[in-house]
Amino acid sequence: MIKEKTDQLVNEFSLFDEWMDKYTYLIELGKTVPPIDEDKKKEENLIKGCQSRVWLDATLAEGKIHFTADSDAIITKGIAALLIRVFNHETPEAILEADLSFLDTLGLKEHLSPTRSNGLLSMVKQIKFYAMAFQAKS
Amino acid sequence: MIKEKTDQLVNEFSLFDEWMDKYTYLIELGKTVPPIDEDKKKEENLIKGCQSRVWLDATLAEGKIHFTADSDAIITKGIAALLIRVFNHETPEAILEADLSFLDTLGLKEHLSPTRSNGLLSMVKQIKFYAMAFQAKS
Amino acid sequence: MHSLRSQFPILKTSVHNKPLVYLDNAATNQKPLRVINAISNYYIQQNSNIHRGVHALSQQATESYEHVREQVKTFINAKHSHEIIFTRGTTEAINLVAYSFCKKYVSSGDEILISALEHHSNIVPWQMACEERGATLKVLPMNLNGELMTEALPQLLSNKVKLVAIAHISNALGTVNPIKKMIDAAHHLGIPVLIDGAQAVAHTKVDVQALDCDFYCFSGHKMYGPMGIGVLYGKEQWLETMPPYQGGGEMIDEVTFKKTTYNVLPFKFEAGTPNVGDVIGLGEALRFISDTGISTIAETEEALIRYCEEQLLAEGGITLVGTPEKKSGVVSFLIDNVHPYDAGTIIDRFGVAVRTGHHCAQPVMDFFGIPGTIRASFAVYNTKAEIDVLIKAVQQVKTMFC
Amino acid sequence: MHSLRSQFPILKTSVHNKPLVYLDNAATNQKPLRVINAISNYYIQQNSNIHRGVHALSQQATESYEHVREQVKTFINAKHSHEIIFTRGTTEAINLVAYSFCKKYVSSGDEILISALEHHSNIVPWQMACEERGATLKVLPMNLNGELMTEALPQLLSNKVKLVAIAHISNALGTVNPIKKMIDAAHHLGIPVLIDGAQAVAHTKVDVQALDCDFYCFSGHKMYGPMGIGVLYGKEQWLETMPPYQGGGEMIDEVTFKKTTYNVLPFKFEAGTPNVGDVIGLGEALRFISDTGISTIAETEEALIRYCEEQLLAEGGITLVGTPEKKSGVVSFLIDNVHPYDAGTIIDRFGVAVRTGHHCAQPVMDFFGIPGTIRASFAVYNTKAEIDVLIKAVQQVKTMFC
Ligand SMILES: Cc1ncc(COP(=O)(O)O)c(C=O)c1O
Ligand SMILES: Cc1ncc(COP(=O)(O)O)c(C=O)c1O
Repeated sequence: MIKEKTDQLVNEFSLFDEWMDKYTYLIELGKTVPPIDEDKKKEENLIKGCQSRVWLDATLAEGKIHFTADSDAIITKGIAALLIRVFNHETPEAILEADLSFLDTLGLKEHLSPTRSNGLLSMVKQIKFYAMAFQAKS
Repeated sequence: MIKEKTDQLVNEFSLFDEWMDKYTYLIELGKTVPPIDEDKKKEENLIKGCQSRVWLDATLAEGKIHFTADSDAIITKGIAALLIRVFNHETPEAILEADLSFLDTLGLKEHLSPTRSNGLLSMVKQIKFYAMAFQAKS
Repeated sequence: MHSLRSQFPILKTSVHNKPLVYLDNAATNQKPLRVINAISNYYIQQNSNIHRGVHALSQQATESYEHVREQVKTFINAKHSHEIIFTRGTTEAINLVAYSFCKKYVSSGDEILISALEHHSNIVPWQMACEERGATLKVLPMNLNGELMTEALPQLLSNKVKLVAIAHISNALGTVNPIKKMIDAAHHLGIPVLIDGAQAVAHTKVDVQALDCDFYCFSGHKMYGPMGIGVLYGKEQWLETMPPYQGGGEMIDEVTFKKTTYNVLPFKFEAGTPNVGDVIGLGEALRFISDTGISTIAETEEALIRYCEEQLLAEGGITLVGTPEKKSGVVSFLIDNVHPYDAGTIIDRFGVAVRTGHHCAQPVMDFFGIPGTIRASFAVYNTKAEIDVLIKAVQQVKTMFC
Repeated sequence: MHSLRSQFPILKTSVHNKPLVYLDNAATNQKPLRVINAISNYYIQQNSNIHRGVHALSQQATESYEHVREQVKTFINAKHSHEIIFTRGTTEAINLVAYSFCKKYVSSGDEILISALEHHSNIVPWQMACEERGATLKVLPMNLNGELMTEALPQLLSNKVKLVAIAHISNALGTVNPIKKMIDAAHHLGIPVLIDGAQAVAHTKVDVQALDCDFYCFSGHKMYGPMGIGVLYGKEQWLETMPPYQGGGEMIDEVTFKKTTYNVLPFKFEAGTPNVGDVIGLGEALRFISDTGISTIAETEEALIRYCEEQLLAEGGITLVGTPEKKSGVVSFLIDNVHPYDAGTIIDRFGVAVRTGHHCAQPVMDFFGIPGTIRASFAVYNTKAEIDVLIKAVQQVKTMFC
């Protein structure tokens, strides 16, 4: 399931040869991210980036994790959206086992600046962390 | 009087074209310096150089200043001797008025290392300082 | 102009396949080849540890090093060369004073006065010193133009205040502060003043005797010189009476396990092997500035700032952050409704280096209620054509985000 | 060997019309061209302020800088790269610990233990910290060979001792101290140990995890790298709990006038614009050492020391100062009845750079009752032929003074 979604993402990204298209895509994606409840914008949900802030919240329902996110910067939000598209509505196990090589294939790391890709990695870490926490609880 | 002595010194030095001869001369000169009394080797008479210590003492007798000196390093002592040769048994006035251009003409500053020539200048300063002090007293 | 630019090899490089447009000069500016070569030549011809060596190399290196101290003295018109202390940079210079001056002169209940537009390097050392000594940090406020409200000085200055520490020019807003007026006001009550000159020395003539400031701090890397070197100027009377900061080689007179006596100025404050290579680089940078002429630099940059502001405002949808009457070096702005981080990401793709974020001046951002700004900052080698590229990039940002 | 020497441009220069014979490597050693070029190239291609910039140049410079931190971590086998703090040099690294560690862990009545053969940089900071905190400085004595009397450790180590600070290798005598044994002894009582590694890193393999030392300090300029940069290694547990040293840019998390929170390691201890250029130079120096091989370096230098001592002793009228069993890097000696300053003055005229004086270790000189020594110190590029020139110079000194 995750594999399918990442394959599709890799496909979509391969259509862009311009950096600008990739950013435009991320910006559009950023607008689609499931908005986070204001009261979830709390310290524990905050991932501090270099220059922007991301809040990432997760809830478990029927064995699957549902993510919401927000950021003050839209490209950052787009990156969050991209990850949510991949990991949303998946079981903790699936998320923990997920193959992350798509991040490399997407060429995101090269195309994003290092600070951006640090931010990306922090978000992935946080997603895995949620999955672990929910798995432990169940 | 001082002028004569410095002229002679300049003359003598011009005979050496080798740095080694100049140092040998200073070493020989070092051996001729009027030895200082042990009890004059006190803090007030100490000129701290970079790596060696010089004691320079002065007494006034019959209107003229008599210098004695010592150093733990022999070249330093030679430099002190050279200055004493010039300024010994002179009146405070003569010392204060003395033309110091012989120091440049001797080529000592170029031939001595900068630390050495700093030491030389400190000694000259000290000699002038004694002259001033004795002049003030009289 | 062309030949001036050609002295800076990095300006010929490309970024993202676009010619580099370097507008991040307030962070650090670029080095002319002569500065780079001066450092190389030092290592190729003279490299040696200094001050205590009798061998020729050591003596030459010592002379070169001490010669730069003379140059700095002349450059800022200090009275004595032993009032020039080499540090790693502005930050270290301020920390040195915050430690040593405060240790001697600040105690519980005293106050230190800074301003609302300071760089973190002129805030945090004082917070730390105040905490250590039980003193209180006071802040001179600014107005919405980003100008200090000097009219509040009389209330803030009292005999509790032991030191005033103020930026000459704000790195976040470009505000040129009326430091002479402030120094005079403080001196009227006998209070010494430290000036953070990091953003000033490369842009305007500084005369510490005319200013009569007690301390003046700056960094080599913001004035066409290398990183890793900076200057603390301090009046002899203060430096003489302040206790040493770091202990070690160079700064001692005599060491025994019982008692250590300290060296004379300036060495008392220069512990450890000095950074001779970068000091020599700094010396060459001073020569570059003199050769170029500080007034030429100032005029060139003023024209660039004016042009940049005009072009930005003509664009529309732009808010300038910091609109003081006297401004130098930087243009801080926001593209309405766009996060500076987003904007910076796109502008970068045009080969344009601007800085986005809080510029190490978070209280300034908090004051304006913004997460940061986009900051274009200028050096003498920048051109209007480069600003045109920036404007193109800004247009692209607006297309993409608005 | 020849091709190794040819990498060092300064070794081809002349002094007093004689080829330079550089035997002052313990003061600072010479830099291979690749190190000099690495610095130049940085300024020509990458120069930028780091860490907070979104533009490409800043990101490249940040990567280069942080890459060197990784290199240093590997070089000394630290556990984490955030245990590597860049400082100006050994002196600053020790001062940082003397301030921050002692502020947290040392109070009135406590003791700090150093040894009788320390460099001033590993004495004075502790004297200052002890004075500040009301603690006492204790000294582990040495014997007439210049070896530490580790048998006295059990008496000196007690629960009053809060830190032990010892040189890995003495710069004045060349003594290699049994630091592993001393670290174990101190740890047995739970006492942390700082090692002053200024004279070690360029001569012997250092593995901080194998040593299990708590802090390890060294300077770039004594290991084929540039001046102005050095390293403090500290175990995470200490660095985490120690308060910051200098305040300013880089080392903060959030600043408000009310409250400032500090950045994570290693940034907490790196206030102000880092010396990126020289860090990159240091990285290249580490590569030079790896490429040359630390064991090749050690063997080459050991052979030189042995040869130098043999030749000196064969000369007669020479006293070696420091005759420990394990020696590295330096030969300290006296020409009988000749002041070292006099000797140095003549030796210099042969183009030979040796250091004379107390070598910033006055207590060592006091212990031996001498005003100083003549010190020849070696690097991997030195040759026996160079030692022969030194010996000729020594013969001349004897002719002139004895
Ligand atoms: C043993 C030792 N410790 C400390 C230092 C101080 O190093 P630096 O001057 O590079 O700070 C030196 C070098 O002079 C040294 O040899
Ligand atoms: C106004 C101001 N003060 C202090 C600093 C700190 O200078 P440095 O980082 O060179 O120590 C800067 C530069 O970042 C600055 O702009």
